[in-house]
Amino acid sequence: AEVKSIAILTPEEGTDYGWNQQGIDAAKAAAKAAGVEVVVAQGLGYGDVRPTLRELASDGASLLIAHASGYNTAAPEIAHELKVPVAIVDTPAGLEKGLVADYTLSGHEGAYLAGRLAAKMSRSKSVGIVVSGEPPSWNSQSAAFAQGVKAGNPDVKITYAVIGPAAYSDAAGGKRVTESVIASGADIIFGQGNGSSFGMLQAVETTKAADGGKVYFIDVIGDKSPIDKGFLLSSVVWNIEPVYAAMIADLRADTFGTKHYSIGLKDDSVQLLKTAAIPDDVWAEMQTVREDIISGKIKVEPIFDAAAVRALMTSVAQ
Amino acid sequence: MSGLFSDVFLSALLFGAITAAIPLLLAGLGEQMSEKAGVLNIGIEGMMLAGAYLGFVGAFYSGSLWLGFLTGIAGGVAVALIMALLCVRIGLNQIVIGIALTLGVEGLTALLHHFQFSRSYPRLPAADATVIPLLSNIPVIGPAFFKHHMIVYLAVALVFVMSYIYRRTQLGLNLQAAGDKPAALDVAGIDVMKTRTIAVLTTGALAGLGGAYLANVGAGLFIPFITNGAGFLGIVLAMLARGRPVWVLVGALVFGVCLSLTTAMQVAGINMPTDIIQMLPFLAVMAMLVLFGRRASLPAALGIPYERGAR
Amino acid sequence: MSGSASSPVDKRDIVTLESVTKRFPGIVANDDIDLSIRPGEVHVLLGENGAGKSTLIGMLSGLQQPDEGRILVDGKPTQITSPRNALALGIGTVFQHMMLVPTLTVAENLLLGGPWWQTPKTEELAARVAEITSSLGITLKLSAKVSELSLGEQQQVEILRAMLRNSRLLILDESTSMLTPKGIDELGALMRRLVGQGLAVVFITHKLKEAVAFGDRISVLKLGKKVGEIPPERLRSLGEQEIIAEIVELMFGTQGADPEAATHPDHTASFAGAAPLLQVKDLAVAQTENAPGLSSISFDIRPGEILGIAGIDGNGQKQLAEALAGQRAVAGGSIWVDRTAIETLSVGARREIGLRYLTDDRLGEGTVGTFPVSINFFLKQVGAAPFWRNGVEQRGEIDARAAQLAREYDVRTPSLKTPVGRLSGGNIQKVLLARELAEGAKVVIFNKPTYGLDLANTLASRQRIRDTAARGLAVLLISTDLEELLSMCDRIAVIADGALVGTVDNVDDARTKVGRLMIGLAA
Amino acid sequence: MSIDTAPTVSATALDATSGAATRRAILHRLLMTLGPILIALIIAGCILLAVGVDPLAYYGYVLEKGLFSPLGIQQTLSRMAPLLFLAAGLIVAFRAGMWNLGGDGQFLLGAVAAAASAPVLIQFMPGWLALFCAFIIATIVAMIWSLVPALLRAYQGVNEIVTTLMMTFLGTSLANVLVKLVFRDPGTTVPQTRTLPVEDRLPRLFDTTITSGLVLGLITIIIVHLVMTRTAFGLKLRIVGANPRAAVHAGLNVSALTIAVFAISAGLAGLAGAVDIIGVQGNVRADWNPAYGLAVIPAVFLARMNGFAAIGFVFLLSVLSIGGESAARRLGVPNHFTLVLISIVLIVLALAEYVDHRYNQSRKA
Ligand SMILES: Nc1ncnc2c1ncn2[C@@H]1O[C@H](COP(=O)(O)OP(=O)(O)OP(=O)(O)O)[C@@H](O)[C@H]1O
Ligand SMILES: Nc1ncnc2c1ncn2[C@@H]1O[C@H](COP(=O)(O)OP(=O)(O)OP(=O)(O)O)[C@@H](O)[C@H]1O
Ligand SMILES: [Mg+2]
Ligand SMILES: [Mg+2]
Repeated sequence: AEVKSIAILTPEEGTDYGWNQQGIDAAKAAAKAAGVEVVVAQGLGYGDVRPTLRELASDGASLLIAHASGYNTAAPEIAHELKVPVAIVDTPAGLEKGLVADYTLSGHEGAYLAGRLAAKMSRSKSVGIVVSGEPPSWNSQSAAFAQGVKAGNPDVKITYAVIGPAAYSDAAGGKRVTESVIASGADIIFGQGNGSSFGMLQAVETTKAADGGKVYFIDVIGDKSPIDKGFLLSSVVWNIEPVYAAMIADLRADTFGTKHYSIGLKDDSVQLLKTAAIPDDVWAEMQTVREDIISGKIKVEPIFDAAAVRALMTSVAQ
Repeated sequence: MSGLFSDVFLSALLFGAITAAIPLLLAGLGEQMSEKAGVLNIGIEGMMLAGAYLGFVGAFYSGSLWLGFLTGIAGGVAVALIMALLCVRIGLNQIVIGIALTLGVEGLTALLHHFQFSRSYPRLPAADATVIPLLSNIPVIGPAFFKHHMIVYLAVALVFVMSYIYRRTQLGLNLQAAGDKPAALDVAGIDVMKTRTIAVLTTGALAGLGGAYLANVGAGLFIPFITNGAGFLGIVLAMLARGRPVWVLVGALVFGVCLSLTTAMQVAGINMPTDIIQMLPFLAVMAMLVLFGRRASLPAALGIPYERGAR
Repeated sequence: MSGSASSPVDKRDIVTLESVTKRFPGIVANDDIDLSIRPGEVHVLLGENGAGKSTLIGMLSGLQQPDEGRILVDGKPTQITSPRNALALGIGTVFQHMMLVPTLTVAENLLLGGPWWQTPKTEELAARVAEITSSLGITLKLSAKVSELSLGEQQQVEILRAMLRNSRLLILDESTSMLTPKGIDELGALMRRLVGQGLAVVFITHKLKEAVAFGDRISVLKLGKKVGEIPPERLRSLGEQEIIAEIVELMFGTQGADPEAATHPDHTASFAGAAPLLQVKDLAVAQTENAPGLSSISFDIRPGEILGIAGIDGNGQKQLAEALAGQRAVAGGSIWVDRTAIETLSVGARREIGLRYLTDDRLGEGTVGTFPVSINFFLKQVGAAPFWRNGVEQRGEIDARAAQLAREYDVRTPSLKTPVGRLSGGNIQKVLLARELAEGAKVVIFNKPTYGLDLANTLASRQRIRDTAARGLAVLLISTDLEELLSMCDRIAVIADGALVGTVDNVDDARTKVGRLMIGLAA
Repeated sequence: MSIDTAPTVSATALDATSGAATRRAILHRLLMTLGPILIALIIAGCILLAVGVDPLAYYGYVLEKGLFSPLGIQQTLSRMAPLLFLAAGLIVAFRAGMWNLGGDGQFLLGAVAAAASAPVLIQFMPGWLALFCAFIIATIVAMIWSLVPALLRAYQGVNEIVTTLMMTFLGTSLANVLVKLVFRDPGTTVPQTRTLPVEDRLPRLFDTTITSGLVLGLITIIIVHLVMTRTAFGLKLRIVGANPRAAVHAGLNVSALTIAVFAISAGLAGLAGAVDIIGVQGNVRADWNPAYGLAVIPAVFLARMNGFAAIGFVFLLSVLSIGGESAARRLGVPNHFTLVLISIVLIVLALAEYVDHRYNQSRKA
């Protein structure tokens, strides 16, 4: 089919150095590469996006990318209603030829790698995971990170903390909880959270580790180096452009909705961010681990369920 | 459980509880003053948010936390000024205006943040602490309670200042009269509008300061919707406290401690769904309401605009 | 009609009103009024309910601004823009409706108005209060919460407050309405002393005898207009009865002797032998934070009988009425209406049985001030046919019946849709009377039924109460006005400290006996 | 506490409806609503200019995408359905003088109850019956949730502003817990309830995308309006609201009425949630909270608790939120601007009402 324009819908503004920004940037890049137009509808919140979906469809979009798990009930419905292809996340079972494609993204491989990195780099042999909520995509990264840490060094203690009620924009809560986790001994924080992740970052920047040294932060999805003050150890960066590019290609080839799209280490759509804080030898070691994952020598199974993640944390903590 | 927790960690938890309690304390004290004078200040969430935004802007550009607190106060007062004008002077419905102001400030600060900071996400350095000699050396307690920014001690002192005002000054009498029987205050020769305006502006100042503390010290940065309902909690605390500033402090601390407790339970590895653990602070407040809330003696004229000579 | 033709400005005036007009939605409350207020004079304002007396003093005390005309203070045109301004000009007012903060103590109420930064000067106040109260002959507990005081005591606090302000002009709006006869005499003497010291006093009352006894000059308002003035010279030259006749002429256009001096007719005879309609035995009510309790109250009322309850305000009258009506929990004892025990029934159920209670708190609980007059007539019948059918309001029925009641009870209101709270006190009272007496009543409790009513309305209301009894109902009449009780009741019981201290048959020497009981002596 | 600003207006609003004058009154109302909205748009337009956006283009899109395009108007009307139920619930509470500020919690729990029950019930019974039962269940759940504030207010005199606010915080968390732990759809990784298939949801109106929840909402709010203004029960509630002491004096059972008010108000909020789920959403996702309550409260006040006027204001809110989102996207303004716009409209409308009231008073005098 002909593809004239694609549209992407995100719950928050595309300026978060994270999920929304990565999605929008990728859509723009993919569209540019394919020579199609792109419409960005951002900051839509987590409410009902049907009005926006319908409007974008009626404006002639050839593909609607519903870039939030909260949209994956609405988008397929609109696809049926208006016969317009949509792409949704976290719904592997939702494929429908020509109408619905799924891209379940999980950075668990990258997070595992980040865990190995943290185990290696932690001076105090104690790391923390701070999250502002427990959506599946974060859960899989939290779990994989913990597994990576334990695989790297079983003696490293892991502290897992969820911030608090209504925490997505709770920057103060992010900071408070991160400070507590640092006080419990952690000197590397693996943080996942929208607005609140900036609070985590601030905590890392302003709190000293037990040994008086720096605490490092490992981020996810986006690349916060432009705003880093020297505390960013790494990030599990997602590049979604190949996914969107493949979707456009599939649309053109009339194979849309017949396959799953994913990201992973092998095509660098999931990448561990290299910063100056990572010594070269450690980095080299990480590259070997990366190869092992790609080759299947190391298997990282994603765990999406919050209860399973907590169970894992308790068991690895012992 | 204590075996799990080091002194440092316990201190950090308590420290965090205080940090979380201070904005609630300031908002609660502010709301209490409005309510005493008969104004139900639902706009306090907006005042806090304005304080958070302007407070951060002030601190960020000047590099001085104190200046940030001042601009935060100014932000809260600016919103309070609109509230005073519309609800006290003209007598518009306090709930409509309160909610409208909150929505407006939410939108406006998010908008300003978008144009100003959404690429750079500036963050402030750590707030410098005023260490209280001797006391700060007590294990666990010392670092938790006596190593805060000066403004924290001032906020706690404010509790006693407020108590003094309410109990021992003419202003205290005026405020109470303005809330319980404004007409009586009026015929005693005191301007009800002025008294209520002062109360609302004070609320704005305190809420603004609370917001600035939340942004500058609590988070060290500003992001949209950062207050997250803290203002509404302030309203709850003020009503729970029934006109007594000390109870606002108690309520704020209980809330802060509950928040830290949720962190503690998670760190202790208690495998309970986080969502359930996180209901704890609200359950605590609800329990306080059930136990102590009876006949909460709210001012008789609360929410009713005053109009001289009206029948 | 009066001296309004010549300009009333006089060098001796403290305050002069020139052609003052004040309008409210739907009504001209004051219409082109001239008035002069002089030092050394008690200027009495008389007029029916709603004549515009309170409105007039509202303008003097800064609560309201005239729409037309001007006010001169010391001969200079002055705008009295606020109560604070009025106080500064030396105008002190005791308002008709309570103007105290119930949650503050007496002392705090008296201190209200000082500079905001100061600590309240309680000792200073105590000294000054002691000075004034001793000359006034009243005692007040400064540390008591105002909400714990009776209405009468509250009125005393307000008078005291006006005195503390060192006013040159003291305005008393119906300040005697809650006082005992002795209190009234004392207040009268006080007014005389004050004008003796050169103050001016404006005194509003509905009791002509008080007007004649204490006034130097009397102005009469009617429907917002000033219809006459009796200057001091003329007042001095006439006897009491002549003056009263003249006032009645001015107010009502009819001539008559002292209209209040009616004696009670005995209509119990026609119901002789009938069983009591209301029986109260050993009724007790627990004391609460701000109300006295009741102990072992017993009495009977037969059909056609009016039993009066006399006593100084705040001795448990209200508690008694509320306990009977079901609004207050009973701690012990029993109540029968027509041989049905009712002490466990709800307010509504007691009403069903035929018990009616006319409250003394018209605005606080008697009416819903913001609701139309028409609805207020039926507040206690919500849901009843024919005004509601199957729960649906029958507007036609309601309006028709409301119009009828308004006519019958002479309720003066711009319209039946006017919020009842906007009516003058007297007219609100008429709404209540109409409501309680309408239909199905067996026993009626009247709590201060004529408080605040003008003469014509007082007389009409009393007649209605007598008629009520004559229809064979039992009437309990609670009043602080001894004259009223003497002119209406068959028997009078005296209440003191929550107990009935004696019951007197209303025959020749009843006045002395009741008086003795009230001041704690044996009858 | 008895805040009696509410009944003040209700009593006068009651008066305003009489025969021939009604048409002129409605025209006047309309003018007094559109005028202020225009002023508000001008003020908000200045903000737009300040951030470099053409206000005319912005408003053009708001009108086109929220009102005048077939698609826009359908979206707007659909959005109204839950808001109407919420408004109806608030009318009952506010007229009875009770500040039920817990609408959002009640809404969410009603939504969860409906989302949990409808997909299950539909397997055992005819579709219409299943939906009906789901509505009932949602209503009852929300009613139960309001029991704590209701009992505390009725028997302990605890102010309901505090309790309902608290219960809303708690209710939001509880809804999450229920979605994640109890009613979670095992078939998805994302925590959400089972989805009610589109064809089993409330039917759409004719050939449009408008949910028939709109019709239910309109009927409900009109019934509520009539009950509150024309029946004995409504009058009793209004008496309690305007003067609780008078209610006691008149022999009304204030405690029972208080509980009834909370039950009805919360029940309607729960229904709002159910209508949104069963009509449009199909399921409840974890952390979902549209927080409609906060915007509906001022709308109900501006409508002076009059059901018909509330319909108008809810319509206005819907136009602004649907059209505002579209306009913001097209012109590159963050969507947050819609909040600013709604806020200004609310404030100017409140001011206009005051000016109007003043004008009427001085004219009558
Ligand atoms: N603020 C007001 N708003 C509307 N109407 C008012 C207001 N104040 C007074 N009125 C009306 O003005 C008229 C005069 O009332 P006012 O209170 O002066 O009477 P009054 O002579 O003091 O009566 P009473 O003896 O019953 O106290 C009444 O009809 C009253 O309803
Ligand atoms: N600077 C202030 N700070 C706090 N409260 C004040 C201040 N000024 C006045 N108030 C309060 O404002 C209200 C109105 O005061 P008031 O009418 O006495 O004002 P004013 O005319 O300025 O009086 P003053 O003669 O004391 O200057 C009172 O409650 C008073 O306590
Ligand atoms: Mg009067
Ligand atoms: Mg009177």
